[in-house]
Amino acid sequence: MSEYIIKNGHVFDPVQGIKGDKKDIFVKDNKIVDKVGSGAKVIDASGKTVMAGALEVHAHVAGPKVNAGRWYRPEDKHFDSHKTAGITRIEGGKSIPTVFKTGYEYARMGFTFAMEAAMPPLYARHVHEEIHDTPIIDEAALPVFGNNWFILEYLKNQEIENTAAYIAWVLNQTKGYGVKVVNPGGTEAWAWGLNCLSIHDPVPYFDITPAEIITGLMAANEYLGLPHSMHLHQNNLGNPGNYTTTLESLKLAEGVKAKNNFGREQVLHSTHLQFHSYKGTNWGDFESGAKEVMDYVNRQKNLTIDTGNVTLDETTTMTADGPFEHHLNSLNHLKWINVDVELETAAGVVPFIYDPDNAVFASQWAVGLELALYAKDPMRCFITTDHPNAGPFTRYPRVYAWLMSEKYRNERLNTFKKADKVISATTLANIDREITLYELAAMTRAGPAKCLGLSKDYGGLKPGMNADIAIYNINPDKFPSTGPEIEKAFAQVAYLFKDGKICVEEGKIVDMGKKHTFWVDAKVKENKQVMHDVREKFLRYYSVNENNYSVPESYAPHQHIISVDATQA
Amino acid sequence: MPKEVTDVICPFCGTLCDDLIVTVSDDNKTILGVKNACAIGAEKFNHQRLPGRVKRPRMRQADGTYKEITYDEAIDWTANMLVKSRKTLMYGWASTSCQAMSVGHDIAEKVGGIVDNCATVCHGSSLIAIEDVGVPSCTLGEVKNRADRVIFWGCNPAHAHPRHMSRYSIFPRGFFTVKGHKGRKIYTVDCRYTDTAKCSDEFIQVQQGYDYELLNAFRTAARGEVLPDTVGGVPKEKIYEIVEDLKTCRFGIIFFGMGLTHTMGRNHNIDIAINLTRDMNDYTKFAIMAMRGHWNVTGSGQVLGWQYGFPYAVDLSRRDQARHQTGETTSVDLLNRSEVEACFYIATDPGAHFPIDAMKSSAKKPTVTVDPHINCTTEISDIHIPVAMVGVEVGGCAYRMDNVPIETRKVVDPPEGMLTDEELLTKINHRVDELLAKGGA
Amino acid sequence: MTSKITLNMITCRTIQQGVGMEAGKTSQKYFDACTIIHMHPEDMKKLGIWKNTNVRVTSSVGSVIVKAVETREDLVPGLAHIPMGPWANHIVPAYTYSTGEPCFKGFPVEVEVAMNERIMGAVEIVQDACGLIRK
Amino acid sequence: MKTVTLTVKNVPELYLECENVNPDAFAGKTADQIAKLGGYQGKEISTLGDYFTIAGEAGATAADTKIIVNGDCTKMKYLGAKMSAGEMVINSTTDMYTGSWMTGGKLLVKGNVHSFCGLAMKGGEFTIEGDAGNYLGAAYRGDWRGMSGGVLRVKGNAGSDVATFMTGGEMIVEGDVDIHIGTHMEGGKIIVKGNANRRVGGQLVKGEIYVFGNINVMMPGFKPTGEVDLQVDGTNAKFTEYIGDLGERHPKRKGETVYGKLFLKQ
Repeated sequence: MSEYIIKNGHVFDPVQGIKGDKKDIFVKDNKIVDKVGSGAKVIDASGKTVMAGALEVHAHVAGPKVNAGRWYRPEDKHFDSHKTAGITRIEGGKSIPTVFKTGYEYARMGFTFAMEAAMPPLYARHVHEEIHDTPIIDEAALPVFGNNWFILEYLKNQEIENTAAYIAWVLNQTKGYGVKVVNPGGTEAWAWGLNCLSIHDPVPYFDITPAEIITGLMAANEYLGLPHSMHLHQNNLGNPGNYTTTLESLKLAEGVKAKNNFGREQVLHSTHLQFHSYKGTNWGDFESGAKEVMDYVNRQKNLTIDTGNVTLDETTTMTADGPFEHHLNSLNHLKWINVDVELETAAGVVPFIYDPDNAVFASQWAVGLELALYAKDPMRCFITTDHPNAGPFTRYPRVYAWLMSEKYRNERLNTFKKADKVISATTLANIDREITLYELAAMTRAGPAKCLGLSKDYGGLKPGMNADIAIYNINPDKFPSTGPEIEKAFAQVAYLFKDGKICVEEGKIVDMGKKHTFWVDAKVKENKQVMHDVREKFLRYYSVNENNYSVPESYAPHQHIISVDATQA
Repeated sequence: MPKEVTDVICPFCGTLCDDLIVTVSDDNKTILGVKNACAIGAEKFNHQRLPGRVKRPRMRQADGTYKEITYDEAIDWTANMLVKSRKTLMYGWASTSCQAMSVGHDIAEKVGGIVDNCATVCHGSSLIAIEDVGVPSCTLGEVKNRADRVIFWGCNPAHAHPRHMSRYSIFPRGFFTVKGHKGRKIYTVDCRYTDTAKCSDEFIQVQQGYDYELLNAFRTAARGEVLPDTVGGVPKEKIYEIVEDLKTCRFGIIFFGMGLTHTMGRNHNIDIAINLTRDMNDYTKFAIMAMRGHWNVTGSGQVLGWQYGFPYAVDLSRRDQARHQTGETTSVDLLNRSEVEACFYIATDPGAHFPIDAMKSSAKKPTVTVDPHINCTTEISDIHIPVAMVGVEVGGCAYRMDNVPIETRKVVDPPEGMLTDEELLTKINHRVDELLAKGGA
Repeated sequence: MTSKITLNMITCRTIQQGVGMEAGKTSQKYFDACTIIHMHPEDMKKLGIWKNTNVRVTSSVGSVIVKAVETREDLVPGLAHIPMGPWANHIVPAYTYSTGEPCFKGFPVEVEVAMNERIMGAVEIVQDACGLIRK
Repeated sequence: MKTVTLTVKNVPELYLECENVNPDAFAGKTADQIAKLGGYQGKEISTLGDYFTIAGEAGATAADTKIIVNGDCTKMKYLGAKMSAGEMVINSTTDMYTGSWMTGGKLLVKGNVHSFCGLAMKGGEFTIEGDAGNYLGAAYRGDWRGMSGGVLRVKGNAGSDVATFMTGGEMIVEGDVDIHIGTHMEGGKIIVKGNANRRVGGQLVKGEIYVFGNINVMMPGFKPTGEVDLQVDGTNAKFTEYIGDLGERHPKRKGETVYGKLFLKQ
């Protein structure tokens, strides 16, 4: 039994509405409690900021394409492989860190949970092997469904119940967490070298449109009452003028009601919105569409988004949006990996350099910041870099600093080589909002936890919640006056409690904690049709046998199973 | 009553067939029969029950004979060797499970090992090429369901991956390929008229060592440029004809093998083939795949990838960083240059598969070999530690040639008291910890 | 007819070699599968041998005795093949062009008749080269 | 400029990693301080003093420092790697990575060098009086940025894969080169005064390759476009000009496709 008192810290907790008041937090074992015994260890947090552990809502940190990115980019870690003294292993990689570095770096920044954003079901075991080896942080993974043959066939006939039963089966087989959709229909079209750029482009052979896939999967997700909503990477990513596609897709959620027991209110999470908020007709007359998109999102309460902030680094893009990576490769001519996964999905990987001297990349940087700054409800807008697509997650402290300091981001904006062009193509220069620590806590803790259906135990500091706590060397009364100081404070926590154990102290890893793998076990009525279809597809079209498909529970360390009962639905 | 174990995974080649049926004796000790496997896979299972299998570690004596020792003695000797050596080659890993590899890497990080796998003499060239130019690829099921053009370039699945053609590439009927072989056009490019070529619709005989030039000619032809009359012995008319055929297919795939990775130019033969594939994607859908040999050599690359960021030849000798440079940290080069002080071989047989000059260098160093059976390497090692056969006597994760992970199955018990790779490595790891705590390094 | 011919050597896998390998490195199957050199009939004629004659194959790094055979997988004249294994690797140059990959395919060898010479066993040939056999 | 002289007193059994032997690491240090810099053999961490006798002292900056290395350096890696200024003279044959990632200064090796020397060189002058190994001035594995600046001169022969992914600078090989020269090259200039083996300029995108001797087999992707009189590295001669690699993607400038060029002396 271990007990702690975190004394005199400035607490920021949107769950309880605490906005920086000095308050003691009590920890007993792995929980936050009302009080502890007199023998409790005291952690002096005076002059420091106390928040819940942060939750990453969307990052590519484990699995086949991440690893392909790792090992086809030796140059990404040739000068960047090192070991710090102590209990840690060798860490390496800038844009695609190794699993060890991934766990340590998230923990050093105060994160206790990360969602792997795209798991091809056929490769689920690989995702879990990496999650298994990633230290400290809790993780979960979202299987991709938007181009799955079962889904396309069921939804063509609007069979929501079958769709739901199949989703439940896949979640169980893959130890998955929810419903991820990447370029619905477009990735299946890519198997023939084609794409679906609008939500009304028909998918070759399957005779269905992206709009129908999105609508159907949203319905199936709510039919099951999963903790997380459908998680959508929209069609037409990264192209000028795509904000109309974005708005059209978001409108599909109008009138859809969230139905679940987890306190989740959204029915659609739209991810890395930065890549989907462009106006103009080409890269010459490219303009930001962030205002238009966020005006809509702000009005629609059943939507959540994450930003996908460009960090202006050399990075490695990777997505299940196969046709997009092909397109990107034809633009930058750097090395290209593509993997089409039978019956399910595809993925591409291309290194990318967001050169700040280029007006387009600098504008993308501005669009990402605009999205967060236009967000009226920080509980529905989360900060991501779509790691590693728009930049590595290790750049979060810098993104926070840009958002929290108008001066810092204007310094960056005004020193771009093509500053004039960026300023005229975006509206960032006119925004004076600075994100507060309280808002940041909503955007990185309480918000993501609620969006993922984890708000009962995570994302806040209320007694009874899990003791995942980050303490930063930031005194809100004397908030750091320069960007680099803010960055430094967020890069290295003073303390990180994970499940009530101190895992990081002044940026140094002191304990590997006990990492958990979260997955959702959804129970549905027995569905003979779906089980017959599964058997049939494995017999005829898959290259593995049905009995060798599932990921056994032994792959999920300290599994945290969230049960959902949809048998009455 | 004998019983049948179904959906068994074949631990021989990178095809990783997962539909074997193995009949096992009532006491779980003996394999009585294997169904669905190719000749090689069947032999692997049959080999399990051969009499005379070594069941305990053996140490070479001064007179050249081997004497049985206990596991504890072998573990202690190995740990001491690892701790003492300033730089150790830890080679193999292709025929063991990912779980065992993970333990091995932990040891390597502590003792300063260089972890290299069988890719180093196999598809290492392909991995270099992928590092240089990427790889547009797909899973094998995509080939089965969609491919209407299949090219085997410098590979001979009829011999090396016997069930590949029937499961994935030539004969199967898939979703969009209901006609099976009839709906596909198969090309084989090789310097010999192989058995694979005999199954193909067209055989292109390239002069040995001229693959790079021929691939360059394909790319040049695809751009409509002029070619010399023949390239690598192939007339230009043929080249133009094939390129046109490939451009107009629906889904094409190139499978390539040692014919490209072992010949002059090595990695460049692959990177130009990959670039041809990339070019073809401007016209249609095209993919390329390495015909990986050992059943889990891909897995070793994956585990090294997520732990250190490199697919093979990972140099942890400094213990505070991971480095990778093929030509420097690759096994054959390390041995050629005598750049290591000890050798630890696991789940492989470099004695049979490395050039003899490399093995002469190896034989001069303290050597431990971990392998279920006697082979050419165990007989030049100081210690041979037998272990259970992974994929037969113990399960564990493996990766197919298209990187799809499949859990291998245990079908029979290992001989009494025999350790698995993972158990053995865990014990060595503990012993290394003890020695290091005592200031052994 | 000459006493020696120069051929371009490749070493590859064969299914018999694969089966032999799994049967055991000390097995007869392995020995039979790997101690052969596939030659084109024309080259055999040039050398003046019938099939199934032992020959000595010498490269820049060493020489090995194997049995010359014809193959169903046709070669062009001038090209020869020994299945991968310790015998083939006795003559494979270890030079890697800094890629890690030795010269397994495409190196020149001289082939001469060695009718009465013995072919060594798998373990024996490696131990012998490594100086581990006491004579 | 001040001079430090290193004389090898112990030849390392394994290979010694001399990443600290360059003007940048020595700058501002006395002989004693230099002797304390690290040297690595596998996991064994020792000091330069264990392997060299060190005389003289370094200048205040790298630019003010000259290093002379005497004795047997055949088992020393990374000599002069990452140097940015100053001078180094090595009176021996060296091992891998000599002068790699060099950005400035002058480096002279009087013997041969092994593979991966001058890797991704950015600037400065690097001269090798003997032969060079493979991957001279090439990119590190996976990188598309090889040698990008400076002048690299080899008076002897060079191995295979010379100048892979070269993007700038100038490389002169006075002897012969082995296979695969200028593969994936995207800029810069390579001059080979001797013969080139096969596969010259495979997948060449941009840049120029001059060959004075013979090319064993010409790549099919190269097309002759005429004859030119040129002065190359001090020699006037008539060359046949080729463009290529026609199989590769080439950038366009003002609507015109830019090709790589190969000049073969007649």
